Amino acid sequence: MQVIRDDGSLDPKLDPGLSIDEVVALYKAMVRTRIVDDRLERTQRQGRIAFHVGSLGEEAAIVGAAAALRDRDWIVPCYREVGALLWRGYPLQQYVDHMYGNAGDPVRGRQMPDHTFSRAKRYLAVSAPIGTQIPHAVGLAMAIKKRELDECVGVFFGDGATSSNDFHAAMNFAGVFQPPVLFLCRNNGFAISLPVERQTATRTLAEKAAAYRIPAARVDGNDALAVVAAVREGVQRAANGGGPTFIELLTYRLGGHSTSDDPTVYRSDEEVEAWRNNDPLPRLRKHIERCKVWSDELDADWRAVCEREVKECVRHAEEKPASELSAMFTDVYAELPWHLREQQAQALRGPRAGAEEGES
Amino acid sequence: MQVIRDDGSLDPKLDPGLSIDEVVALYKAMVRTRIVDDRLERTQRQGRIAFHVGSLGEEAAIVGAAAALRDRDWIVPCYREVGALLWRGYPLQQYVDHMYGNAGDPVRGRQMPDHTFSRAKRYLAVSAPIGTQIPHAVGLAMAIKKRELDECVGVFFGDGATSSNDFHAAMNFAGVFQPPVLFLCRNNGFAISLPVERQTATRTLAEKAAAYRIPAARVDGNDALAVVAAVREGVQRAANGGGPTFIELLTYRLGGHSTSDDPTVYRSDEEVEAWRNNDPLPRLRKHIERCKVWSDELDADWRAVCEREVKECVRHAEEKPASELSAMFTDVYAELPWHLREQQAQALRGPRAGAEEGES
Amino acid sequence: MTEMNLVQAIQSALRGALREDENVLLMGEDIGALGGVFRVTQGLREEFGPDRVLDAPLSETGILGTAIGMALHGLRPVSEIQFADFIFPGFDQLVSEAAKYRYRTAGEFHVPMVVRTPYGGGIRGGQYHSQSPEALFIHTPGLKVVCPSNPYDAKGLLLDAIADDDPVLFFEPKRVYRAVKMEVPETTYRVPLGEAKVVRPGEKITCLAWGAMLYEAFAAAEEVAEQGVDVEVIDLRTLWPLDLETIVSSVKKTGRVVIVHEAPRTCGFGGELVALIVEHAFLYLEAPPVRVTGWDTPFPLTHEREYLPLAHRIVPALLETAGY
Amino acid sequence: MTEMNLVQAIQSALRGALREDENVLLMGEDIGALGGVFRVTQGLREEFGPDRVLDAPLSETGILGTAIGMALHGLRPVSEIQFADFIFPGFDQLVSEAAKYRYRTAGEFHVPMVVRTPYGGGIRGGQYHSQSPEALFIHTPGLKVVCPSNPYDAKGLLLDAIADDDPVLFFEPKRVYRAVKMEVPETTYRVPLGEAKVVRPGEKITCLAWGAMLYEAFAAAEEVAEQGVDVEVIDLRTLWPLDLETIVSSVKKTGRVVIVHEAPRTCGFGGELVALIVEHAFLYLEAPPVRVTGWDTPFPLTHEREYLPLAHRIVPALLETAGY
Ligand SMILES: Cc1ncc(C[n+]2csc(CCOP(=O)(O)OP(=O)(O)O)c2C)c(N)n1
Ligand SMILES: Cc1ncc(C[n+]2csc(CCOP(=O)(O)OP(=O)(O)O)c2C)c(N)n1
Ligand SMILES: [Mg+2]
Ligand SMILES: [Mg+2]
Repeated sequence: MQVIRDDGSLDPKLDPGLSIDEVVALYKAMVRTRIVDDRLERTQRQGRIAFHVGSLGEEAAIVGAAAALRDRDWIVPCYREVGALLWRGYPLQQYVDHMYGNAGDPVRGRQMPDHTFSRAKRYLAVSAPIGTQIPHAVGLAMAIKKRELDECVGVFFGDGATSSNDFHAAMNFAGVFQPPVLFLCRNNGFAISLPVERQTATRTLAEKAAAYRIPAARVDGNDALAVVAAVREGVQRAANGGGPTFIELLTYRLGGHSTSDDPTVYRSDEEVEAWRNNDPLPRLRKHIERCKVWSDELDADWRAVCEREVKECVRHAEEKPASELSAMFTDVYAELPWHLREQQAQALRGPRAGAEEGES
Repeated sequence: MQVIRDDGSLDPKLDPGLSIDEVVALYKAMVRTRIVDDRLERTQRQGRIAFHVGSLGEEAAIVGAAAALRDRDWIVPCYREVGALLWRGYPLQQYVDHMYGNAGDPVRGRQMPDHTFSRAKRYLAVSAPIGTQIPHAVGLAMAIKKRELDECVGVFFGDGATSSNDFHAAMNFAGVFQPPVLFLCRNNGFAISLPVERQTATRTLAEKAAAYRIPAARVDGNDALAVVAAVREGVQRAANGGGPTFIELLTYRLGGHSTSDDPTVYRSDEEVEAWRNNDPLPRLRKHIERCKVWSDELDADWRAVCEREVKECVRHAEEKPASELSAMFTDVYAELPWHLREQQAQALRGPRAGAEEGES
Repeated sequence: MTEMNLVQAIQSALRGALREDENVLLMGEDIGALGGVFRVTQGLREEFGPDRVLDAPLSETGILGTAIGMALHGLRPVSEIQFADFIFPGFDQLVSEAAKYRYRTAGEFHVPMVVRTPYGGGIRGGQYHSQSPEALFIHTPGLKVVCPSNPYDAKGLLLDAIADDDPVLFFEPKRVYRAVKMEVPETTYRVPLGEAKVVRPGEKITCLAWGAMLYEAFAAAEEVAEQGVDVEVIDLRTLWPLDLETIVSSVKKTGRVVIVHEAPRTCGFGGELVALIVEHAFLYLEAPPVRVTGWDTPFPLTHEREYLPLAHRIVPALLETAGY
Repeated sequence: MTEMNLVQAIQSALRGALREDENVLLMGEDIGALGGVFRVTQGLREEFGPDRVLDAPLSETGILGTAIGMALHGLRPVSEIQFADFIFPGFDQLVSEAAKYRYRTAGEFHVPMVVRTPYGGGIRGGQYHSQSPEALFIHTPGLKVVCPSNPYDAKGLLLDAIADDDPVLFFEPKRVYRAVKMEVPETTYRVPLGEAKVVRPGEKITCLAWGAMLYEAFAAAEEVAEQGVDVEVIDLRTLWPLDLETIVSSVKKTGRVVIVHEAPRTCGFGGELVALIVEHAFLYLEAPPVRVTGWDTPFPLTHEREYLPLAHRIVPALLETAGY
């Protein structure tokens, strides 16, 4: 499924009918996500943050899906979807603070970079184990159904995650219990180094949904408006009591798996180049330029705004002290039990407590 | 798919072409399995064995599949397939000894009844956790492929097992690595009390195979010859390097889930009655009677032979002493490590060692 | 007050919780029409409907994973795992997700769920219907682990676990399910997590046990009492977080310890208890703490009574410890 | 002899096993073209082909479950789990199947497989790239658990593990992967499982450690030596079955014990070691055995160095124990 044609015009039969302001907002959010990504990757290369896992090339799939969900809907992320969280207005400073694990980090330095969450934004917590979030999304949606609320859940995961235990369990439960959940499968071609062709024998991932009797769509995940259209249809189905929807978002991971990865070892430059020509940003830009609401100048201005913003955030983040040592012991349980109180006291009177962090 | 027609004649297009002697042998094995089952169930009701999980109504699916596999092929059982093991000539006495956990029990009283295995018969070990055997079968088949042997693997599991982690992993690996394995899914309508309609949303289980690009068949599992035909086709495919096959054997569990179960709580007598009229034994019998190689008299004789045989085995089993206490500690590892030597010694000099087993 | 066995007391707790809190919901294999393989949930589907008593497909990953999702939305799911032996396919959801959700969101999200599961030997269940995996969960920060021994405690502890805002593993001694009866109130009273109970005061040895083995410890204590050895038996009730105070003050009094559990000895909870006692009461110890446990083998069938640390194995340990 | 780091030594063991035994085969996520995320298998797919170095789909259940099947047919699969934290989705296959297959077939079938996995902290991996779950496997009868600390031992132990007829969990200290180099023979020599090694003889305290923490224990021992405290450091190497003899004879000499491990304290292997020592050398103990371990929290990120039982935390424990 594809909505934006090569010349930037839209296929009228599939056009989700966003206002042009909405489309521009979507484009701007995608650009902002890319710029934040770029900056964090450079910051990592300079050794100022430890790690980053980005969404280069997948912005349409991520921000487009977020744009199609309603504010009251829940997002259950994998780990590349901070663009969806920023779309919902999550403060960029807070995200960058998290990347630094500093005193402003909402998770108090307990997690690797890019492990975001926000109750206010109805955005569940990133978790490293692949696939585990998918049953959470189904359970969330089962709760919504039980409570008869007009909400739904969109859960992101990758092509690799379709091999997980959790994918199978979650899809099957969704088929059986029919809760309002959208399975948003970012097929970006790889699970680290494993190409999707060796991840599974099927030709598409969408066809897996039939094994659970869940309706499925396969869309051009680099076409932001196609993503919006498909996800809106899923939201509609969920809202009408039609249960789950599976959407394969066909895209490509232009960057490495994470800053720890070297993708040149397992894929060719030509392949990457071909996909670079299918970059979701220029594709959407072509459309708004054709509509005469966007221009080189506006583009440059917006990029500059985003650059400044993220640089500022990085600067602030670097000024903040590290997260507190005592925070290591809280939130294991609602209340601190005796053994953690003891251990906390022990750690705090340790010889290095309060000292600067060395390199590990 | 169905081969035996209502009048006992065969559909010539689907007939697997067994010799009439082979068909009679198949029928006799199915009857023998049923008689062994009946006897063990009664024995359990008398409190002389602790537990039994039978195959009442599923004999065609089990023995038929075993008959279609070659001697050099491996069988990976779930727990209802002792009929397949007996088909291969496993000594009935040994099975009954196992049911008693006596000194003749091949697993030395370490397992619940019906946890059989036999290296000689290329029959892997029954395990209680649902689904875990399915990846074993795929690994076994991967080893066969790597070693370029002309063997294949048939793995049994139930409808409930299709929801397991292991099913998903095993099917996906089979799709990717294309080893010679047959997935023999006994759809007997229930996972204990859960009807298959609430186990999964799909209308058939066979359609799940498409999610892994594995060819599938759905056959009347109460038609022994249909089972033979479908499994033979799968063996053929495997032997020709065509990789895995999924076969849904549509049948019905006429008895309880096990001797611990009370099926009247969750299903109607009418439903059971309807399936009783579809019993695989009379269906196959009709065919051999039509062929004039079987009669009431032959049937009664064979049943009497089987009854005598199993009674004898039970009698012998009851005469044997319990398995040895010292066997509790061996086979944890290839060799007995110091801690188990210590523990074994401790147990053996315990006050109750050697005493008669009380009721637990 | 009604006389109840363990199954009835647990059912009474579930019924009370379902009645009083719309957010409570049950899910598990065969818990609906069948009422669970041990009949703990019998009648609940009829009373509360299939939306609150859910028959789950055969997937522990699904049961536990979706329960986490429900809890994140504010429900209080109580999952049943048919046998503790079958918790392992869903292990990842418990140790990687339920246990860490609060920590990794600095308290913004939490997972108020209970996982009920019958554990232990005594019903001739062999390798896969007899195991006692509590140590694996005690080793996992973020989980609470409860194991009642009697109907009264079971009901009160289960109600407290359901009200608790953290994930709780609730191990039910299947050997005791129908073996013990006592008076249990109809009300939804609570027994707070984290409190052990001295069930038999004594001066000479402290004997720690829980669940089904509590009765064996007690029986052994009674037996050695006739030989003049006065044993204090403590029912831990909540395994983690542990009521260390009750244990340590008992050990400071007796100086001798015997610990009983069904799980294999090595790396079982008994080892941790020994270590804690040594750390907190070393100078009071007059004999080495002794463990009477399941052996380090898979759980066997025929010799189940020789595998389990029943009274006949506890008695000599008590006598030796007393005479050390 | 060549100078190798831990990654190279493990690779050398794998290469040797692949060359010498046609039945050996590797499987894991990203171990092919990428050579594994830590590059341990780099070049092996090129040398031995994709039929002997298999890139697995993203399923630990599949990786471990099919490895069991291969082993049942007589192959000797060596599986890689990308991080020990990700072993849990496949946990059931290890504890329910690999561990029990020999026992439940009275030896008719067995499962000669090795599961290699990087464990522990030190690379800023946070909650899910830092855990040390060894205790869970030590608690499971039927599994062997190995954890080398240096390149020489790693190669020899891995070769012995591959030749072993039982399933072996092989935990690789990722913190040490490139940090330590030493001379390692090119031959396929073996270091037998089940033997601990005294890496620093001493008279005053016995300090037990393994894997990455061995270096911390050693550094702490050196530091307190300057204050006249003579510590015997023992590298356990094989965690289970344990070389208890070496430990007990050391403790009988020193009377004092400090145990170091990264995993959370509660129900960690340290507790078991304390219990075993108390059981076997109670009358020799002059001070309570002390555990210096990871805290009972999920593994944190920023304060990793305060979480880990590094030398700065071991030193005071040694001094206190010496002065007890
Ligand atoms: C259970 C588990 N196994 C292995 C890993 C290591 N790992 C991290 S990301 C990844 C690949 C994920 O691929 P995919 O699902 O396609 O998501 P993508 O990174 O492409 O967005 C792997 C194998 C993990 N995090 N969890
Ligand atoms: C992992 C796991 N969960 C639960 C159980 C309990 N249990 C035993 S048999 C069974 C139903 C199996 O149904 P199915 O796969 O259809 O096989 P059938 O008994 O019908 O042949 C269940 C839930 C189990 N053995 N293993
Ligand atoms: Mg991917
Ligand atoms: Mg079934």
